[in-house]
Amino acid sequence: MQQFFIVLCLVLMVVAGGAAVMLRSMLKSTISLGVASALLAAVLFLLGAFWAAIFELSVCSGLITVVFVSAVSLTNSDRKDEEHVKEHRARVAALPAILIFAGASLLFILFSHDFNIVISSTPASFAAFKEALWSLRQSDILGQIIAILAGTFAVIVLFKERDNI
Amino acid sequence: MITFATISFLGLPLLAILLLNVVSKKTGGAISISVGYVVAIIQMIAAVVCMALLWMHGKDFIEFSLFWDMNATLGAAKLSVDLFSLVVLFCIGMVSLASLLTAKKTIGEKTLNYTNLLMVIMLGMNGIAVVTDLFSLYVFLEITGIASFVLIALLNDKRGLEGAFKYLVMSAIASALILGSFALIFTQTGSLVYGDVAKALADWRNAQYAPLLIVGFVMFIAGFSIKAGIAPFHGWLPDAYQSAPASVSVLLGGIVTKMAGVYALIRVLNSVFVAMPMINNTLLILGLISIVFGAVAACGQKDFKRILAYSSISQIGYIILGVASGSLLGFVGAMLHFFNHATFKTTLFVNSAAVEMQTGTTDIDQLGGLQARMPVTAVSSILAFLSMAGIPPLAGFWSKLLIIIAVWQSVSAVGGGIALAASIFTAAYFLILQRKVFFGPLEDHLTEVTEAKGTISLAAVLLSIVTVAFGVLFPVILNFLHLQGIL
Amino acid sequence: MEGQGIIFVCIFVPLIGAFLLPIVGRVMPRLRNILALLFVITAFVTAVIALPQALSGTPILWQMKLPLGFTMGFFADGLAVFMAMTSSLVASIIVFYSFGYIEHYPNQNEYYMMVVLFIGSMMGLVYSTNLLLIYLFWEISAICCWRLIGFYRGKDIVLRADKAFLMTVGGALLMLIGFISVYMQTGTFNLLEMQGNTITTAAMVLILFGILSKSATLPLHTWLPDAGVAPSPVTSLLHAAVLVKIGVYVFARLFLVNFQLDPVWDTVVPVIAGVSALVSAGAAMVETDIKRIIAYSTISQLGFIFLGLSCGTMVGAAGGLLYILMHSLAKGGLFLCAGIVEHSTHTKDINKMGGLAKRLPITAVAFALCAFSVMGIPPFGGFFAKYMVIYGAATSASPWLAVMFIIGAVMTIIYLLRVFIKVFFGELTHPDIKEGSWEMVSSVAILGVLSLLGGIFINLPSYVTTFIIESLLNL
Amino acid sequence: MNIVSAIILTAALLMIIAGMFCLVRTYNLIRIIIAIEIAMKAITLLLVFAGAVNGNMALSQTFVITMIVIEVIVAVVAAGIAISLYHKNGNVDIRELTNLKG
Repeated sequence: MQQFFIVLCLVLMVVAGGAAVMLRSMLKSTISLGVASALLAAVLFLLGAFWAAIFELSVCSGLITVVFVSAVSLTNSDRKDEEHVKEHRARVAALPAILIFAGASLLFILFSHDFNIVISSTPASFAAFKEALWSLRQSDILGQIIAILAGTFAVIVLFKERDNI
Repeated sequence: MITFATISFLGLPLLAILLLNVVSKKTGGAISISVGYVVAIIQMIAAVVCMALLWMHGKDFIEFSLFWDMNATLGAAKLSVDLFSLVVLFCIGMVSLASLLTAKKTIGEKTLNYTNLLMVIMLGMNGIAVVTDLFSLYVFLEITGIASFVLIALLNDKRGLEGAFKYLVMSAIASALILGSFALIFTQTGSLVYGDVAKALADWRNAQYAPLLIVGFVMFIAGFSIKAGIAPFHGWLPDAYQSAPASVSVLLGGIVTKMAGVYALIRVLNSVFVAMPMINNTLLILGLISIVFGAVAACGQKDFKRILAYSSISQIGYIILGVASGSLLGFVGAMLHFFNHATFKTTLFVNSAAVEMQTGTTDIDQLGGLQARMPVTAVSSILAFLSMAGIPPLAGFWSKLLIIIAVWQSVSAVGGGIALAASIFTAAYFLILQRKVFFGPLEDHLTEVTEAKGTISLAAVLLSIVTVAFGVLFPVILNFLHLQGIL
Repeated sequence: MEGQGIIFVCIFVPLIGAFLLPIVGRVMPRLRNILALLFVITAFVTAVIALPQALSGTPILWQMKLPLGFTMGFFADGLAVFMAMTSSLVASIIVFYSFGYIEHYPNQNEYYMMVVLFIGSMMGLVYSTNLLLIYLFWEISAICCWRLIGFYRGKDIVLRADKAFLMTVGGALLMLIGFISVYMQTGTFNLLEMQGNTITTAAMVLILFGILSKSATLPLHTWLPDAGVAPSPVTSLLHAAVLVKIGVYVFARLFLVNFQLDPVWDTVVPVIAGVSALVSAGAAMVETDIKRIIAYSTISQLGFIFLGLSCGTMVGAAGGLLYILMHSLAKGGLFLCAGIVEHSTHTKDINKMGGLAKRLPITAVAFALCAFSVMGIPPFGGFFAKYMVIYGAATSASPWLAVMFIIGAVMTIIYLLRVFIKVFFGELTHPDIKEGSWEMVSSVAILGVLSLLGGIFINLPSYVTTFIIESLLNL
Repeated sequence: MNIVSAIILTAALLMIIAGMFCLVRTYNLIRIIIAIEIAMKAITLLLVFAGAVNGNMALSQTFVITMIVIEVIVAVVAAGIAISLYHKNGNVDIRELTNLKG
């Protein structure tokens, strides 16, 4: 039953991702991205990655969608995208080639001899997660701090002082 | 020693950021460049001191952890410094110093933002140099990347934003590929610490998930080729270099792309994918393509910085070639060339900054005969270019020679021959640039130009001295490496 | 071993002194000129001092061992000291001549620095015991050559300087590939350790490319006539004293002394030399630019040197070596005379000159003396050298080579006479000119007289060269 | 072969392809960022999948969390640059970005 839900969520996620690519309205495609992100969070939850799922749901499908929606409304680009897509047949023609290549490599992966992947994990306990995060991944935590600092300075440079020039 | 390393390489820039942003904005802006000097100089000194300590204790590397001790076994992301990372840390300090010296004259009112971001990018690069874990490597790669996008767009002008966006897109694709490959490797290994992965992959052909690993390797090479700007994946690099503010070009060209691409690649190849001929051979071919393509493309450019960008592609090819040869000699050659490239390419970007500041353009068709007006810039650019073209006794010759001997010995004579003969293209674009910018008759509208005085000239002179001294004293260095048992 | 200090003085006084000159020049131009001359003369004097020991059979040697077979070292045997003496002698006279020639132009600091550095690199090159050192000094000389040819800074001039640089550096890179291939075979860059090895044909061809590009032999000669845009002392330095001789010296050092060659090269190299001599002599006969004529004559005469060194007989080799000396003196004199003529008349076209002997008497006499030496008219020095070369070729395995060179010698006589008559005899075209400055005139006079004396007292130099060749080949 | 594993890998691959396809298809700067986000979703899935396969789910979750933080920052910076470009150019068309050529 759990497997069925995983598969269902994955299929829906791919559909939502495809919609984010194909929809002409930027707003709708942004929202599709958020939906895909939420469905991914469900998959993560079903696979046993609770904490990752919570982060994915709140940050990716929440925060990033907000960022995109505000970017779309700030740049007024909702309508303009439509014209561009049409003149773009040549690039679209690359799609079958990509798909064939991808399909071939996938078949290669899936049907090579004695290749067997079994999802074996049990959900990680909170204690194990805490141990992993705080005592094993110190450099990542430092990295997160620095990355947030970088993001702050980026916002200062790109938004706050833009009008001074 | 351990606390010393932690504090100087990771703590100090953080402290500088704190210091600059706690005081009032005005004071912060006023002292920021000086604080930057201090941080960069301390980093250089600390790198040298750490090298001395390593040799005194007779160790190859020293591991340390960050905030508190990590004794857990699987997946503990410790930090570590060895000779190569110390050389690289020294280069980071040196190029940051040069960038600061350039910025003092060119950055205008943006000093506080610039210094903040410089500290962040230094942290990112130092992180790349000291981590021992693939995922942490990715984290610091991204930090370096984010800081460099913002630095390119620092002046908020059209070109800067455009270059930053192009860089961002390519870099994000590269990061996705790199992280994807790490995920696939993680499937097999259960840990991403260098040592664990190396052990788990030692017999990877018979591993349970071998096909996934192959896909992972392909994604890995593609991702790092984009990050390093190796030939078929180089598209973003000239745009980013050309569009960045002068002092940021110094930083990008001198060290950032080499840290994010080349150093990380070398580190992973050396400590994780040990002895995998498949990867080495691919990189060898990519390296040769880069060498020839970058040099030929540089001959057709019209912009000072763009010529330098294409020449970076070519020189990065040599470093990759040295590593891909798979021998210790090649690795040492690559390490030395890394250092040399940091010096001479930084010199050249400092020179381009000087030319841009004094004449207002970097279009080589509008320049000419500047040697009469800007002797320091002209002479240092000649030295740097000759070093790059591998003309003895300058530094670049020796590292190139080691790389070529290594390739010749361990792979093929033809590869070494091609790599050496491609230097003629380096000489060709050197001549084009010299003829149009410095040599040749003085253009009429440039008669009022004066030398870029002060810190910019100082940076050029210091770096030229390093290039010449390294080249002339190379026999001593070689002897020293030999005594240490490295060669 | 005794006397290592001498070699170091000989190499490093000009090499390091060169970098002092621009600094001195900012304060006192006169002192700079004198210092430049002093540095070059130091090189000459030390070379002369080193000569007895070099000939005594225990050459001065200094070596430093490095890992990977990267030894560094200097070595003064007869061949090296002889080359150093020849170059520094002619170079001293050229530097002296420059005092008068160059004083009205900008960039003098760079000029003197590059000239002295150039000579220093020549000194370093001849004493090197190591392929890498040879390559190092080879490239330094290419850089100096590039700056010096582009001395006047015109767009076209700089372009030609670039051409010369690209050709010599390209050749040098091929040569370096050859060197590395030798290194792969022997495991060392040290010449003394690899003595007597047979090298592969590929390495031989690559190294030969480098040599031919440097000493401007067909088919890599095209940069040399173009280099005539440089100031006359520079062209003289390039053609007569230093640059082209570098290629010849390395040829002698590597293929005469150090490596065993396949016998087929004993024919191939002379044939290349012969073709080069004839084609460029032909070109010299139709040119009208005085400096280009003399430049083509250089290419042609280099053919003789190569023939002598490669024909495989002792007499020929000694003659080749002797001709290096005689040609340096005479060709240096010719270029400096051409410089005086150009300086006075402001043209290089021989059709627009005539009768200058009346206004430039000393120059005319010096030109005649040098030209006779190059033509090979007895009793000038060139005659004996050419005679030995052709005699050596005639007694070698392929005597028909001698015929080719006799034709070349006749052509030399024709085109040099043509120049001499057109420029110095006939109707006077420039009535209001006068002799160059005393430095310039005395320099050419010295070179002319030396060319004559070299022939009259031929015993001494021919004894020295024969002795050098004998001791080298019997090693 | 566990069918769920196969489907997860397929889904990840499809998402990457969707992202790449979106990159070459569009001229809109914002949509380019969306394309990158879609590809990053696939990478997240792969990381958790790896944790589920090798049983080291705790470690894989820490990876995902760090990665999400960085992803957000990259998205914000990218959106910031795109908005600044909009202010300079008046639109978000990538064909307007032609200042750098050579």
